[in-house]
Formats: sequence, C-alpha cells, structure tokens
Amino acid sequence: MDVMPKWAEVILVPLISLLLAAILSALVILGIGEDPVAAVKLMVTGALGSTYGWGYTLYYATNFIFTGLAVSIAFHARLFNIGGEGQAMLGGLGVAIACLYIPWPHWSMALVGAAVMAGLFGAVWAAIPAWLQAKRGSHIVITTIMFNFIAAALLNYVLVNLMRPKGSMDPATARFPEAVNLPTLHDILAPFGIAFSKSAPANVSFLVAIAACFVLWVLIWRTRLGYEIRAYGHSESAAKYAGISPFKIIMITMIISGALAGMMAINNVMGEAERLVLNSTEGAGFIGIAVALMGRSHPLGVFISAILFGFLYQGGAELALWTTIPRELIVVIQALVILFTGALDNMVRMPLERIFLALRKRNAKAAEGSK
Amino acid sequence: MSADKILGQPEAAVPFAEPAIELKGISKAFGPVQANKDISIRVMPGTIHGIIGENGAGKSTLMSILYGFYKADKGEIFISGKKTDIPDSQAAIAAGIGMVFQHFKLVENFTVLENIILGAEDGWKLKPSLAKARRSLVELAEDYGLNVDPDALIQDIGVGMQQRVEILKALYRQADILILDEPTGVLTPAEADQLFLILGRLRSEGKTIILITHKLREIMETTDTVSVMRRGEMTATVKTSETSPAELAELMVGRKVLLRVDKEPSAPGDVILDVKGLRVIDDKGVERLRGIDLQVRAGEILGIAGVAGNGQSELLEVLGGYEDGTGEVTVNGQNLDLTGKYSDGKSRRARGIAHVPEDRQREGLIMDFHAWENTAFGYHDDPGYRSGVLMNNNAIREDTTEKMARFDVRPPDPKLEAKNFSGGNQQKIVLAREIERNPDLLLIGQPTRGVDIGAIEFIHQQIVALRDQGKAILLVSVELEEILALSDRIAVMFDGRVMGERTPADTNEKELGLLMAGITDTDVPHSVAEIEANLAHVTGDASKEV
Amino acid sequence: MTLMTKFMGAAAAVALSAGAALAEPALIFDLGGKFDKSFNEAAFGGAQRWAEETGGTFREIELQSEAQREQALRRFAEAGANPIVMTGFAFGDILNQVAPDYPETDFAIIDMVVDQPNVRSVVFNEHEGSYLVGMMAAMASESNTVGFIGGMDIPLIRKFACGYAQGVKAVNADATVIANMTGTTPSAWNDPVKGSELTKAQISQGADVVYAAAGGTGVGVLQTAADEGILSVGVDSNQNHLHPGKVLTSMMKRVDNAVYQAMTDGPGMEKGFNVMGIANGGVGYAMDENNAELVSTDMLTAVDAAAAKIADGSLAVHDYMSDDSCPALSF
Amino acid sequence: MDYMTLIQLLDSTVRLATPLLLACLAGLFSERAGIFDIGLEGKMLAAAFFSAAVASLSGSVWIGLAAGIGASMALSIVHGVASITFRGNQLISGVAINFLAAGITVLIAQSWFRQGGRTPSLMGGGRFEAITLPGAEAIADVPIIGPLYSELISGHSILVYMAFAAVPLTWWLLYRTRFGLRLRAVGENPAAVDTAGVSVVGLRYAAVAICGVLCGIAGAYLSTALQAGFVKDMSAGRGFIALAALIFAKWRPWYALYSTLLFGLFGALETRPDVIESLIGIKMQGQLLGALPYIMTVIILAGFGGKAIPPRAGGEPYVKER
Repeated sequence: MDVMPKWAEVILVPLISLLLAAILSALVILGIGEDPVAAVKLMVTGALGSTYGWGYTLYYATNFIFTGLAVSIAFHARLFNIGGEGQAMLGGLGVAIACLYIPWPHWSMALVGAAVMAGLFGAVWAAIPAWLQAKRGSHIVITTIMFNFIAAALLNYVLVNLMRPKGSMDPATARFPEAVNLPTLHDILAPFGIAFSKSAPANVSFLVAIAACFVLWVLIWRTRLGYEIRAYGHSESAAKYAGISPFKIIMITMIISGALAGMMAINNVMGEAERLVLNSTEGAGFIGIAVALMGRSHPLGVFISAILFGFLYQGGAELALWTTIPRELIVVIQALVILFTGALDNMVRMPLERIFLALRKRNAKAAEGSK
Repeated sequence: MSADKILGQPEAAVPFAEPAIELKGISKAFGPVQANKDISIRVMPGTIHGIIGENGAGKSTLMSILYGFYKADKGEIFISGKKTDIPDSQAAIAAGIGMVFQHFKLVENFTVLENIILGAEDGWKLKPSLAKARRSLVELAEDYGLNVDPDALIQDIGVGMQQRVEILKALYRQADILILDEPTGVLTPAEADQLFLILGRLRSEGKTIILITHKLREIMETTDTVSVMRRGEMTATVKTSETSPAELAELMVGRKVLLRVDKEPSAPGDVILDVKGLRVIDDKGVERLRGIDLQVRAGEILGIAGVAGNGQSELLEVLGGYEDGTGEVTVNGQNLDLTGKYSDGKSRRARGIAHVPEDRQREGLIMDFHAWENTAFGYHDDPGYRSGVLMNNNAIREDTTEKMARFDVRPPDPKLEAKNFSGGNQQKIVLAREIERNPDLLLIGQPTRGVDIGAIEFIHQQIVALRDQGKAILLVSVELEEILALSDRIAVMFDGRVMGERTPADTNEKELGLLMAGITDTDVPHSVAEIEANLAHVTGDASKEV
Repeated sequence: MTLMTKFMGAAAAVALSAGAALAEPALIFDLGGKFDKSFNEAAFGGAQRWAEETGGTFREIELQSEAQREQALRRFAEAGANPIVMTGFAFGDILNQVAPDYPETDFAIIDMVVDQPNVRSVVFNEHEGSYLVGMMAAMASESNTVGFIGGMDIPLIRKFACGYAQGVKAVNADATVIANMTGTTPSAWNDPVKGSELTKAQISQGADVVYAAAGGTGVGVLQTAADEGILSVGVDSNQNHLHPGKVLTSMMKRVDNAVYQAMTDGPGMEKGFNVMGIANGGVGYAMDENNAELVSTDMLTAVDAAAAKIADGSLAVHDYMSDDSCPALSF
Repeated sequence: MDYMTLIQLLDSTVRLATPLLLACLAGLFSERAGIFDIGLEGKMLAAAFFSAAVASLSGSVWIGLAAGIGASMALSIVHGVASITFRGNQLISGVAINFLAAGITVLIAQSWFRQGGRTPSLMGGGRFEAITLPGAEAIADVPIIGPLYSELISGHSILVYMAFAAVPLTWWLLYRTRFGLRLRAVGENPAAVDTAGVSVVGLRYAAVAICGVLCGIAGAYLSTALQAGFVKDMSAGRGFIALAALIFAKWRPWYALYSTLLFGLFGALETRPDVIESLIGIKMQGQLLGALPYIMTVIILAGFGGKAIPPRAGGEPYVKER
C-alpha cells in the first residue's frame, strides 16, 4: 500500500523541496551581503510588474517549456538527456537555414517550415547519442554532454566560416528577412484591444509551446507509443518480455526529445534574435533539467515550472541590470532547485512518509477505539 | 538416504544448558507492513533448528534481525544466556553468529580468499591477512570437508561452491551459530544432501544451526526442532520427531491443505510445439542452450525440471521471443522466427503463444503501473483496446474488472498499482492476462514462486483446466514437487541440454535429482566422492569451456 | 553605498522607467567583462575619469549573454539613460535595430560603424598602433622571432596582427612572426589557460617577444611571458605595470578617451563616424617607468619617426579589413 | 617535428594532463565505491576559485590549496548526503553540483573582489612556482637526455609531481590494503560488505571524501599553478573529459594515467596547429581541433576502444533488500 496519498506525492513533496531551495537561496543572497527581501521585490516588479516584464518572463518560459518537455519525455523512458543545449543549438541552425534560404511568403508558413527544420536538426543531434546508447551501450549522459561541446564547435564553424555575412565580425548569420518575423504577443493581443509591451520578445512560439505541452500529454498518457515509452522506462526487462523493442523506444524517445529541444529555436532564434548568434541557447537546455524535475515530468508541471524559471530568469536579469548582484545568482537558485527537487527528494519524502504513517496509525487506532 | 544416515545422532542434550539463542518479543515493521509480531524463540546449542513458513511469513526478517541487518522495533536477544545488543552485522559476528543468505553476499570478481577475509582482515595491510586466511582455509577444509580453490574467482565457480564459500566465511569468523536462509533453492538434490552432510558435521562439532526453509521435506529430514511462522507470527515450536508434514503445513497456512493436485490422465492430441536443435548463445558468448529437442502436444503439460541456471530460463525466453536463438521451432506445424524482426514477444502472441514469465516482478508486470495498464501489457496493440490512434483506456479498465473478478484477484481494484498486490494476486493478474487470450501454447515459468499456498492451489487448478481444454503447456519450475504434481511428461535439463524424459509415474525425486546433476542412468555414481567429483565438474562455469 | 540605498536606488530606477527621464549616461561592457585589464577596462577608466571630473554618476552593466544586449540597451533607453555608450562590435547589429526606437536617446558605439542619426560610431586604426609596437618588438628581439596571440579569430584581430607583422618586417625583413588565435568564439577573450599554453608553444618555437591582442586571455599571455623570462606587449590599456620590467610596451587604444568624450559631450553630442588613429592620438604605444629600461633611445627614435610618417600620410600601413588580406602575414 | 618540439609538446601535455589526472583519480575512488560522479567539473571549479581567492587574500598558496580542498570536500559531502544518505539519483546530484559551482564561484567572486567574477592576479607566494629538480641545469646541455630531464621532467609545480605520485599510491591503496579491498567490494556488491559487518555508508563517504580532496587539488592546480588567478568557468569541461578518461581507463589507476596523458596530448596539439599541419599535411580546422577531445571521447565511449565494465553497483543507492 502507498504510504502517502497521491496529492502529497505530487504537490506537497515538490513544494516543500522548492521552499527549501528558496530558503537556501535567500541565505546565499544574504551571504553575499545583499538583502533577499529587496532582491525578491525587485525581481517580482521586474518580471511580473508590467507587460514588459511578463513579455520577457513568458519569452524565457517558452524556451524552458520546450527544453523541459524534451527532458521529460526522455525521463519517461529513464533516459537522462543532458544534451538539450546542443540539440537546441542545432535547432537554431535548422531555423536559420529555413529562414535564410527559403523565400517564405508568410510568417505562418515560415513558422511551420522552421519548426520542422529545427525539430529535424535537434532530432538528428539526439539520435546519435541514442543510437550509441542503444547499440553500443555508451552512457547517454556522457555522450549527450560531449555532444553539447561538439554542437558548440560545429555551430561555431558554420557561423564563422559558412553563414557569416561578408565583412561582419560577429559570428552570426545575417538578419532574417522581414517576412519570417514572428508576431509578438503585442501584435497578437493588439486586435483584442489589449495593450502589451512592444519591446518584449514573447511571441507566437509561446502558443506553440502550450500546444506542445498538450500534444505531449496525449502522447504519453493516451497513445500506445506513450504506453510503451513508460513501460520501457519502468522496466526494461518487462518491456522486452512484452515485445517492446528497447532500440526502437530509445531511438524514438530521443528523437522526440531532441526535436522538442530543437524547436526551442523558433522562439529564441526566429522569434527574438531574428538571426542566429553563437550561444543563443543561453543554457536553456540545462534549465530544462530543473524544469522537468520540478514538474515531475508531467507536461502541466513542466508548464508551471517553466513559468517559474522564466520569472527567475527575467527577475535575475533585472537584478543584474539594476544592482551589482550577478546573473549567476539564478544559476545558483537553479542548482538548488535541481538539488532539492531531484537529488535530495528523499530528504523531504522520508520524514513526510513517517508523518503520514503515524497519522494513519492514529486514525486506525481511533477507529478501533470507536468500535 | 535417510536423514539419520546423513546427519548422525544429535549430541545428547546437556541438561540445564543455556540456550544458544533466545529471542524475546521481537517486533519489526516496514512502513505499514508488520513483518514480525512479538516473536519469541529458544534454540539449544548443538542442534539444528528449522524455521518454516510461507513466503512473506517473516522468516528472513527475523533472521536478519538476529544478524544485525535490521534493527528490531521491540524485543530482546540473548546469546548463550547473555543479553546481547545487535545493532549491526559487526556485533552479530562478534557474538559468534554467521549467516548464509539466500542470495549470496559475495563479490563476483573477487577471489574466494578475498571474499573470505573481507571485513575480517587482520590489519590494514592485505598481504598478511591473505596469507593467514589461506592457512586457516586449509584447516577448515580438512575439519569440515569444505574444499574450495582459494584463488578461484567467484564468478567462475558454481553455486554449490559459492555456498561453501559463504559457510567458510562464517566459520572463518569463528561463528558458533550458523543461520542458513533457504540454502537448497539453487542446489540439486545431490548437492543438497552434500550440504546436509556438512551441517551434520558442524552440529557434531557443537555448532548451532538455524535452517530457514519452506520445504517440509528438508525440515523433516534434517532438523531437531522446528518453529512455524505465519504472517509475521510464530505459530508453534515443536520437536521434529513429534510432528508430521501435514501438521506443519496446516500450521503454516492456518487451514488444511491438499498437498496433491487432482487431475485426470491427459489425452494428448497433435503436436503443437516442436523444438529441434535449439541453441542460444548469450551476450557473453556462452552457449546456454546446446541443442534442445522437445515436443509438446495439445492437452498435455510438459514439465521442465532442473536446477536454476541450466538453460530453462533461456528456453522460455527464446520461445517467448526475447532472446535470439538458432535451430528449428514450429508451432502448429509452422516455423517460428528465432531472430530478427518477427521474433519478438508481440509476434509470438500473434502466433497463439502466451507466456507467464519466471520473474513476474521484473518481466511479467510493470510494478508502478495500475492493474488495468498491466492487463493490456503486451496486448496493448489489440484492436479491442484501441480507439483510433489512441488507446481506449475505458475498454481496458472494463476488461480488467471482469478478469479480476474471474480470477478472484484481491482487492479487485483495477486502479491499484501492481506493486500493491500480494505475490499471489500479482501472479493471478499475469495468468488472467495470458490464459484469457485462449492461446494454443502456454509457456509458464515458476508459476508459484513466492505465492501463498492458497493461491498455489488456485493457480494449479487453472493450469490443469487449461490443459483439459486441449492446450499445450510448457511448464518450467525448480520445485520438483510441483513438476511431479502437474506434469504429464517431465524433461530434465542440465547445462543447456535435455538429459532425459520421464513420466511422473515411472520416476522419482532421486532419479530426477541425478539427471538434474547431469548424471544419466548409465553411470550412476556409487560414492559421495564420485558425486562430488561430478558436481565439481558440472557446477563449473560454462564460460570456462569457451 | 549601503545595501538599502542601493536597492532604493534600484527601486527608484524601476519606478522612474515608467515616465520621468534619468539623464545619466550608461556604459555597457562587452562579454569580456569590465576587468579584462584591457579593452573594457579602458572604457571603464574613461567613464570613471568623466565621473571624477564632473561629479556625475553613470549606469553600467557587464553582459553575461548575447540576449542581454538588446535587453540592456532597451532597458537603459527606457529608463532614460542618455547617452548610452557600448563597447564592442557585437552591438552593431542590435543597435541598428534598437536606435530608431529611441530617437531621443543618443548612442555611442566603439569598434563598429552603425549608420543611424542618433548614433556616434568610433573606430580605431589599430593597425597603425600595432605597426609601431611591431617595430619595437623586432628591435627588442634577439632571436629574430616574435609572436602574436590573438583572441577570437575575427577580422578586427587580424587587423592587429597584420599591422604588427608589417612593423616587424619593416625593421627586420627576415624576422619570423608566429601568429596564433585563441579560438573562434567570444570565450576566446577569456581563456588565460590557453593563452598561457600558446605562449609556451611560441617560446619553444623561438619567440622572445609576444604581443597579445586577446582581452582577458592576454592576462595569461603576459603572465607566462613574465614567468618564462621573455618580453610581452600589452594591448588597449597600458598594461606595462602588470609585470614591471617584463612588458616591453603596450599598444594603446584610447577607448577611454572615446568613452570620456562621449560622456562629456552628453546628450545632443555630435553623431557620425569618428576614426581614431595616430594622427589624432587615438592609438599609440605606452611609455612609463615600468618599461623605461627596456626601450632604448634608438628604438624610440625609430618608432617616433615612423609615427610621424604615418600621421602625415607618407607611410601607409595596410589595413587587413580593407581587403581581407595581409602582405606581411598569412593566416 | 624536431626533438625540441616534441619535448615542448610533451611538456605541455604533462601540464594539461595534470588536472585531468587528478580529477580522473578522484572519479576513480568515487566510482570504485559505487558512487557515480558527474560533479567532478563543479568540484574542480569551486576548488579553483576558493584556492585562488584565499591565496590572494592570505598571500599563501598553501592556505589557498587547503581552502580549495575544503570547498571541493563541501560539495563532495553534498553529493554524499544526496546519494548515500538520502539515496537520491547520483546523476542529478552531480548535475546540481556542477550548476552550483558555476554560479556560486562567480557570485562570491563578485561579492569579494568586484572584478567581474574573477580573482585578482596572484603574486609571489600566492602561486605554486615551478620546481627545478636537482641537476636539471647541470645536464641541460647533454643531448637527448638533457632536454628530457630539464625541460620535460623538471620544471613543474609541486602539484604536478603530486598528481603523478598519486597514481602508484592509488594503485597500492586499492590493491594492497584493507581499505582498498573494502572499497572495491562496496562498488561491486555493497550487500557483501554490509553483511561482513563493514559500514557501507562509511566506506562510501570515505571514497567521496577522497574524491573531494583530489578534485580540490586539481582545481587549485588550475588557478594557482597553471594560472595566476581564477576566471569564471575556468574548468572548461575538464571534469567531463576526466570522466571519459576514467571509462577509457576501465577504472584502473595506471590506465588512468595513460588515458589522461592522451587527452592532455590532444590539448597540447591544439596549441600547435603548425605541428599538426606538418604531421598530417593539411591545415586542420580550428573548431575541429577544439572539438577533438570530445569527439574522441564519444568514439571511446562507443566501445571502439574496448568494452569497459563499470563497477557493478555503480550508480545505484544501496538499499537493504527485504
């Protein structure tokens, strides 16, 4: 019998873990001689106090939804994809190729085309480590880390030697044509009479990300493929017994995972920068890990924690802008979230289980007593 | 060989001696599960004391507490009359207790010698410790007839040898009390006899032995006294000479038990499964099946007997479709792919082969899935479970509710996760899933391992009923009693080969035991030494030969 | 500044960003960071000089990532900072997008030309300054082999290398110039470990003077040169003091002056395109007490003569960026 | 390629291999005890920062080294608490530690020194200086052996010699002592250790602590011997390369030496494109050269360098079976 009720498992445990991470983060802020309350206030006003702040928060959140979903689906198959960063970089390359070399008549078609290319490139970059894991038994954690480095080198080569406009010193592509510029939330909401900051980068990709959450939910819990992925994740030996091919599951799962990570590029490359620069991913692939862990690999949880991380990111940027607190504070908070919701999970769960057990025993005794 | 012959007579009990072990009021809970409830027990020195009970009755937990592996929630332990605290294994060892676990606690890629000194080294430098251990190993081998090669790697020696290493580990630590947990599960009958010979010698040296088992026969043949456990409680402690198997069984289960399966003689029909020259080579390049030939007819149960690890698992796996093999296998006269795309579990099901795997927790079920999800497991492509591209979860749930009712799965809740059912109910879920598909051939491995006696009867009845419907059944079990009770024909496997076929009527446990040890009728050994020589040969790792 | 005032200031800034203007100048440093002992630090020095002289204050931010560029520009513009000065070519593309959105704000960009009505672009003739230090390196070298270590492999840095090589060859046509780039990404500006290994590699090839045009990476180059007992040439700021007696000279690129000037001119400053060369004191070499003993009068005479010729146009140093090629060095 | 170029290349190899070797041995202790550690990178980084920071503040590199080891140990303890005491996922814990180190080093650096996340340059006693071995200058001019001794063998910092000495020491500890026997056993079958009356938790913490010490030295080497100060992210993926080298070395001390030297050689070659060009006749792309260690790692992991069998209990928290 389960020791804890489901709600405690799904909501209480991550919430307490998050709280612990928050307390520790506050201590860190204190430790570097700043005021955590003031810092939080600044972050909240900066990230949520205006449509401008929301625009950035949602922009970052869009990135994290994609990478969070990418990590989540891999988790369902018990695969740890640390390569979201590299896959997103390659996705950016796909977007840049789609946007620069194909004359799209309208942004909507460009969006579809770019998303396909981004997904394709990301998928390829995930498929190689997947194949190595499935066929050669190379540990996917280390190969995906290596592929992040290799992706950076590859992107660097392409940008510096192939795609950089002549005479430009930036390792970046030319600007994408006007026709492929995605409408921002400002453009989308204006017809409805809602004023949204014009300068914030949140764009139509946010809606694509929401759609991706829904599609992934259906995939994982409503399709046979999802069933097979989960079965494989829970027990490889049982999956083999059932005739579920581990090779197929590893490949398909990682391809979906890589495609999702790659599709992040429609947001940051196509929606925001409108050109491909080096390091356009800014660590979003790694944050996906924290997002997935906190969201318990459930699309809804991923959505919520992506918004939270979007807030942290935008708030952190504001901190860096207006105070001397470096942006790395966010990296620390992110680390603490991963540590507490991921690795130190049992630290919260074990005492909670004891509490629930004691409660139940008391209830049982009370029930006996009343008889 | 009768028990008396093997063991000799117990030492005359010294009057008023302190018991070697006395447990008083031991209780232990794991989360919501109460594993031991207020258990008390006394074991006199120089005796063999049996503890018998069903799986999950709490035998192993009790002994693990005695060995300091777990800490009791309540209760006291007395060793030789002195109250002793055993917070960890170190304390247990210091108190002279040694334990041989059911699953050996050996480091596979260490030598025998290294395993023996691990934790009992004489100083921080390894060399003198090893030298000393080597010397005492020679003495112990002479004293108790426990010969092992000190420099062999554990992964290269057979299970019987590994068990000796475990016993030597305990003796090297100067244990006076030896606990053995289900020691014969992995042994051939001959190897088991050999073990009891050693135990007898240990007893005559004044050692106290606790033997945990669920096999009535072993209790009757080897112990001086016996305690029975049921659902975490000690139900009785009796002198072995004053009880009977039937009484012990009743004490174990709490009601009268039929020890035999009632079934009509079989009426075999056409050949359903025909296996010719089947070979399997595992990942390490070791040949696990070395040319198997067998046939199973409709309306017949073919039992495969053998000590675990002699290829039965591989036979089931290759027929079930998740291990590649070579050779020729036909089902209903049509060839079965043994490699490639159409040799997976899914294709097998399409061919009318159902499979209840040996290890239901690792293979047959996803422990974290709900019962209804497990009902679809392997059959999730079934048109009845589909609705367009999606799965029809409602249909699956309804189907599950129905199946759970028919197989008396308790609690009958399709939304409960598999891990929350008892072993027997888990097995019923698997059986329901496989049998209800109306297969032509049922592969079934260890159908009652870890299943309570009540459920055993039910499962046996289901298997026999399926046979009576004219289905072919291939049964693999390491429980000889089960093989003898259920099978219409028996094939004995040894070292990847079929050693011979018998019918239950014209064979007995002894003959099967010899076949299981790789000894055919023509060369029945006459002395213990010969058996030993044979065993040493047969238990060596097959990998040495390639 | 105490914690509270800092945060109150910050909160005020956020509040103000909605409406009222904050007529403070702002300085945005490129990815190498404020304390790279080189390019960005020079810019900081200029801003500080302005602050000390006028008693004014300025906002500043060190970028941590590419995406922050636009965000920082817009945030400062919206908060009313004016003028906004930024260092580094990488701002070019983004400034081109952002500047038209804030016509009331003046921008100054260093190392890049941005053609917008409210932008002042400042570029330097680094090849001229590099020529001069190249001459000095060649004269100081005993092995007739000198080294060049660049940061990120971009045309701008090749421009440094090319000017340097021309200067070396002008003194000694047979001298060897070994040129290495640290990398191809912005992280090449900040990799002292690799700078150090490259220096050691060049020393083993015989180099006894090494010129580092590599931002923070140069710190490692200068350190290793000093450790190994050879001479080095600093860049952008005067780096002679980092290892007194071990740094031959520094190629001064007066980014500090450009920043100082932009801040002094303030809102409404003159826009357009400024080229800073030897003629107007934009580039040069550094002399102070730390390197006085290393530089002989002969050297000074020769270099000053060349400088005069460059200033009056009678000596033309080839600019790599004009045609992507270099007569004195192959990449 | 002439002899002196070769010596220079090997000299550079030794320098670049040293942090890898220390981190690789650190990982060896941890993984041999059954605790996977992808947090080597973070521990090195934290140690690099704290050793440089404290050396800069105290003026003594030895106090700096102690601080670096302390910082690395602190992270080791976090990893231990997460993966041993609370039986968490070791990979996730490692990822968290890497992030934690990446963030906290810059945060504290900025708070203490206000130099954009770096420490001030270390001077004099704040650095590990190169050691000239006895007789190095005397025989420097002897052909072949002279340069070999004076350039390649002599002239490194004490930490380099410590790293190389750690190899036989590790071997001896692992295969010739009681501690080593138990350590190896706990990584293969913790239940065997537990039932033999030895504390699994204690052994694993000991292993993780040793891992912390070695990572601490590796980090200190980066910032106080190889360089004269800390810059952000200065570990630059070396922890991951060390991990790959560990797999390549099949978790054995001597092989660890060889494999880290190999990766050190890749790093050294990267600074000598001219040598590569003369060796293979074509100019190699800078990016390809930079990515070479990672590509090699993937190839090695794919088992083209022989199949590596990790410690059997590696990565699994030890739970007493029921």
